[in-house]
Amino acid sequence: MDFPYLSIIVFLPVIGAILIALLPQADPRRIKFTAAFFTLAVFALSLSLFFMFDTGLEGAQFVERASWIPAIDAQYFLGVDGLSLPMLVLATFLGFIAVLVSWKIDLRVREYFAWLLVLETGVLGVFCSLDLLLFFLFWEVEILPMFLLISIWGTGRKEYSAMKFVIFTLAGSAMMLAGILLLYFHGGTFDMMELAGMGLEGAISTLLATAIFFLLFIGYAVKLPVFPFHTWLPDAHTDAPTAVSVILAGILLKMGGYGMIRVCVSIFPGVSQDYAVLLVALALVNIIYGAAVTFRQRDLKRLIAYSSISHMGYVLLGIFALSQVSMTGAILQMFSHGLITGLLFALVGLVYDKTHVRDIPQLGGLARRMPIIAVVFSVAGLAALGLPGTSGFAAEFLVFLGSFKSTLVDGIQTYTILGMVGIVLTAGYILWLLQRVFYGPIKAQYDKVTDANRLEQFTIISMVAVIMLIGIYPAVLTDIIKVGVSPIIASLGL
Amino acid sequence: MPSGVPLAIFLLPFFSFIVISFIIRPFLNSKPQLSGYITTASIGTSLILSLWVLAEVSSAPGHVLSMPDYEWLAIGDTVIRFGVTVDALAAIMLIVVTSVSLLVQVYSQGYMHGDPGYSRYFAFMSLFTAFMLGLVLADNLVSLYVFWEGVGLCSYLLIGFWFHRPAAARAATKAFLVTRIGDFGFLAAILFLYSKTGTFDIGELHHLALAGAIGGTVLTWAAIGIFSGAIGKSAQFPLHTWLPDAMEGPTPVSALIHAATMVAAGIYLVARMFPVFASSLTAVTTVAAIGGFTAIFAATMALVMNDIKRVLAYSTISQLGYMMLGLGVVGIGVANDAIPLEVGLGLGVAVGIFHLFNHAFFKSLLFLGAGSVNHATGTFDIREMGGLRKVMPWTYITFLIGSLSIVGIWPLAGFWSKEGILDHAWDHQTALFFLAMITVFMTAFYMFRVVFLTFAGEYRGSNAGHSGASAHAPSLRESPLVMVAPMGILAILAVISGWLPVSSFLGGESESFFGALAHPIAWVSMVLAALGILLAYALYSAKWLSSESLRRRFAPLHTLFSRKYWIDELYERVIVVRVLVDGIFVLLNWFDTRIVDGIVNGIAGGTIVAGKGIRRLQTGQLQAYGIAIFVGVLAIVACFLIFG
Amino acid sequence: MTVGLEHFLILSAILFSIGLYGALAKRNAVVILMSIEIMLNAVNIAMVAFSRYGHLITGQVFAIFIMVVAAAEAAVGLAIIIAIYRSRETVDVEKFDLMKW
Amino acid sequence: MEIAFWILAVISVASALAVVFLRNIFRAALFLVLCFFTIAGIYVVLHADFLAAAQVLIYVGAIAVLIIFAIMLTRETPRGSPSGRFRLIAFLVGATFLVAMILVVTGTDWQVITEAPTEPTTSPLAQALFSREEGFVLPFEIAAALLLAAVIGAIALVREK
Repeated sequence: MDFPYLSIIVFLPVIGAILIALLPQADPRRIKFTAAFFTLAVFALSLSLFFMFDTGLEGAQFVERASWIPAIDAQYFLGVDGLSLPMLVLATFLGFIAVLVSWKIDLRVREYFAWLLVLETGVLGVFCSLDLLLFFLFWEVEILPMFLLISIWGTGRKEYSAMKFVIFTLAGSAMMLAGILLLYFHGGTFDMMELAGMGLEGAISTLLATAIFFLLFIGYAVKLPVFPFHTWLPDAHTDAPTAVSVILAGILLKMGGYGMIRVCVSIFPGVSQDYAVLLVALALVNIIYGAAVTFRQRDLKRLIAYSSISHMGYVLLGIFALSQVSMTGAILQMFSHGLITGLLFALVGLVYDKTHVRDIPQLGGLARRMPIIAVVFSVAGLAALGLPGTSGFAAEFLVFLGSFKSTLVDGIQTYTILGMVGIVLTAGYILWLLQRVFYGPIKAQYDKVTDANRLEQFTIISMVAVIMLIGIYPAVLTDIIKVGVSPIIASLGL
Repeated sequence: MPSGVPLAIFLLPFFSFIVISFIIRPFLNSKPQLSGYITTASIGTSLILSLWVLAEVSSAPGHVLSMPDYEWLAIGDTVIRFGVTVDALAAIMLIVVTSVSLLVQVYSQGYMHGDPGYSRYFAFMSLFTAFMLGLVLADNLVSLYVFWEGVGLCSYLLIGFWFHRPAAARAATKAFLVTRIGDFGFLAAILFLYSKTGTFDIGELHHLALAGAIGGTVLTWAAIGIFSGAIGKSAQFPLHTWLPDAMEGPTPVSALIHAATMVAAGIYLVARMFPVFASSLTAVTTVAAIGGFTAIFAATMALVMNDIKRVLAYSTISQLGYMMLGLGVVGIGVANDAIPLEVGLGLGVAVGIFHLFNHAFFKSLLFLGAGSVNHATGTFDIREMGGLRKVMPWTYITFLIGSLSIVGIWPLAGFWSKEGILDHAWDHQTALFFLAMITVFMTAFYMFRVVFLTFAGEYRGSNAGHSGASAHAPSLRESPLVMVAPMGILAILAVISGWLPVSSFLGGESESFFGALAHPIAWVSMVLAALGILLAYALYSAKWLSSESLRRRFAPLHTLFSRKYWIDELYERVIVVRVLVDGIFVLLNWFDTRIVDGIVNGIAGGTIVAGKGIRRLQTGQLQAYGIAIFVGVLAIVACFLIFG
Repeated sequence: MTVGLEHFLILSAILFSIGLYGALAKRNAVVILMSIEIMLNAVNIAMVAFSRYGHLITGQVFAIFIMVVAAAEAAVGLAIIIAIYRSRETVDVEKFDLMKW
Repeated sequence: MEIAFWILAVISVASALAVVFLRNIFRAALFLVLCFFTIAGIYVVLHADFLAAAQVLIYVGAIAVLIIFAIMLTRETPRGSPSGRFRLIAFLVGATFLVAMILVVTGTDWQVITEAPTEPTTSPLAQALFSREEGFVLPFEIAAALLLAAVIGAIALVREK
């Protein structure tokens, strides 16, 4: 590909950030419009890639390759395949949504939007990099903006939460870096595609392969997050500003799942297979334990954060069930969860914005005063509990279907059925939430609250539209995802 | 017939939903009556098309029309195709759904008149009808599951239609959750079957099941999983608790969704998958046992309820139990080889669905009657009614017809299908036959208890200002024509639907009009029914016996029934609240915050404490540092001397 | 026994150790500085001795540089001591804890 | 020559000990001067004539004077030169260090050239410092800069504010 689409997509936000930094602080409107313009442009570009993507070809497309650090053979190597393209589109879409969601920010507007755009670059870079070192670099780039965004524009114990996020992520990154270096020393390259294709497992001892696998896995597990590395998530979500919660739930978590597939499973298919039972069991813990803990949350944001943990369990299950359908489902689940939970956080932000309350027992009957928010919240909630016609169902169904049929993991059928208990639990807390917050008689103190304004309506309804689109015709995405998944499945020796 | 016709049947109500929610609600909210018209028109058209389909199917060989299908999803060798199935079963169900739905929509235009959520109501109703039709037409388990959940969603939305009432909101949540527990099994069964056979297509599954290509254990488990979905949807024991609470929704909703169609989807599902069930004796025995038990179990609770809709709700559960029993006992016959396979498959479906068909008419009639009564009195409590025969003659007559029909009096509709079920129960499962017979007596008693308390005697309602579900101030007069007319039509159907050759069309046997009277079972059941009616008359109309003293004599039993065997308490208070939410979940939450996060914070705290301790080494005394440096140097030198 | 390299080196070591003890044990900053000068001289002896017995002039060059550094150190060190003395009225190192935390 | 070495060695060690152990700080400074002198003698024994001269000039002439000035300026003489609380540890460290060094020195097989090098050393030294190829011109210049910086720094530090 001659035209450097990916470089432009990745670096356009950062250019926007620089531009915003140069704008006068006194003109927040211009800053917001600049941010919106840049994120929209990036989204449009990624969408055009989505349509130009050739679903007949396996392997990376729109590749850009240049030598970066010749001494260690590190390259500036960008490309997207069926795994990363959906994530890229999701990230650019949510990036745009995040700017819209932040329209009411009035504290240090310039810095806020600049950091938001830098964050977007970091995330996009992760999904586009095919060089491990570059991947790691982008992975780290995202941490600083997150820290600042949470600790400056957050609420509650924001410094604690921001610090917790950073320390958790860095601890994971340290493991991952060790893994990446070991890969480099034993594989001789940072090129992910080459590493995946060289059959590294056979060349090194099982113990070493296992060690590298788990070093990398823990790095991603912190991000996903996998029990017991999940406790940063509720805190970070609860205290982050709305847009950051949207990005955090919508994209950052997906980096973990993406990394697991792209690095762990691709490079170590054998180890993945050996430890699949363990990891699937961990996925079940995530699903059921996450859902169980969700029931006890009183804070709206915290509740949704815990539900994310539960939903990410499906991703883990889908990945380590190691079948094409389940892995496709896992990626679809990441996409779908990004939209659904992003939307839920945006809605919680709206509710909080209007009522200044996030404590569920204090809310009630809001549907009367904010019908649109209530309707969209219900749709998002129903999507989260996997109602057919929404992306949540398509994704969870594929995960379960693929897992059930998987032949590589012992006892996977029992595990899958246990995992399906999660859909009942999810229905429980989601409906309970809707009932407590929106239904019933309206409380007197909320008589004056207003519904979403035009911009907010546009934001949330556009997300609903995508959720429904994927739910009704998931082949839009699965046709692309399966192209990315099939080489990995092939390497599993099926 | 163009292949688009079945699709159009489904899509018309769906477009009605789209139009109402995206055009009328946002832009034409001042003219909500448009919503009612559009819904009625689209469903009316669907009914006409359904009749066309019925005509086509009846003339097609084997009563099956083949239809094209479309690929929905393909990943590797997993391909999911969506298509429609048009056979006798689907055609009958289409008629049931569209006709009852049409009548209910007409009725609703009167009942819901002036409600602020008028358009929303019709949007949901259209959506429900669309999903229900989709469910009926589905040709594979995935799309069936999709619509299955879709109707559940609409049920949730419509039960919670008056969401500002806490009871309605709670009932909606409960309905969704309880059915979802059943759906869990259903979904598991779908996946299980797929993993064993590699297909979702219902027709192929039938072939494989009948050809013995699926192992016996697999079939049993799959059938039980599917049945658990049916248990949830059709409110069979032990997942029956949601249906009585679902009466919090508007009454026409109860008539359509919670009497005629959606709750019958469970029966439809079992009928649709009948070859799978009939291949496993365990599965069909389970179906029959659950059905038979639920029939009598729900009837006992219906005996003592004072809310007219709740009586009808328990009656619905009981009748659904009958249908399950019918399917189950024929299935037992097939599985025991007492009935030849080729006969049995059609027969089972016919026995179950024929009752479903009749029940749809007379039960929705009864519900509409209850709604009409409520429209006038503003209450559902039969203790506050009475004497309405005089003010609401049409309601009275239609309600009476419905009651006689459900009780199973010759030659009304209920008689024909109930006789079929009882006959086969007698043939294949005698124990369940006796349960069913007792249920006949109970049914007669509780239905006529309602009839006498509501329509006979004197009006007992005291407060005319009691605000009810209807937006109108209650005033004792007959309901408007728009409500009475659908009831009239349904009353006619409740008489004649049993005479239609539905059973033989589905592959079952049919009886001649008078030939049925030759069966002793028919006479026994009618005598039992008459005794039930007589007892109700004696207690509530003629007052020969005091219902009060009867209740006192059977006080423990009465309490047991009226408290619904404490099953709600068991589920909600004990299992959900005590054991889960306030039990295990608290424990896990504690574990999460104290142990998991505690370890994290403990490590952080430990680092801080260690830092504070180690900080003391930094005395700021130069010489101490100097000593440390040289001790280090010495250590290095020592290392060299020893190892180097 | 003829005097050889070892003798000079041991002398150097003895002087160095004495200086070390002084630098670590004394409380008067000026005395510490004096001890450090002793240590530097001890090192110089070793340097020159190596130069003598290795016939390498570089040792002496190093010694010169050490002297330069010693001179600079003495100048700055004493200046610091005087500056501290001005502000704190003492040159007792045990009372200096500016480097604490 | 050997006699000279022994005498000088004994005196230098003794005077160094005096520097460290005398309580009178002024006397200690004077013993330091003596120590510097004897070390200059050691240099002579080692055939390093230029360094011997430089030692006398720099240490005895400059540094010793600086130190005495510092003693007078700080007016700490009455309190003497007490030992600190680390003296025991310092003694142990010093002694161990000495033992270690002696072990190293005696344990090493030194490749020595016994015959005396040529004197005077001034010219070879100058060549080593300034020769074009292997000289120390740059370090020399840096040393000059260092001295300048030290002087300026010292002035800046002690200047009355």
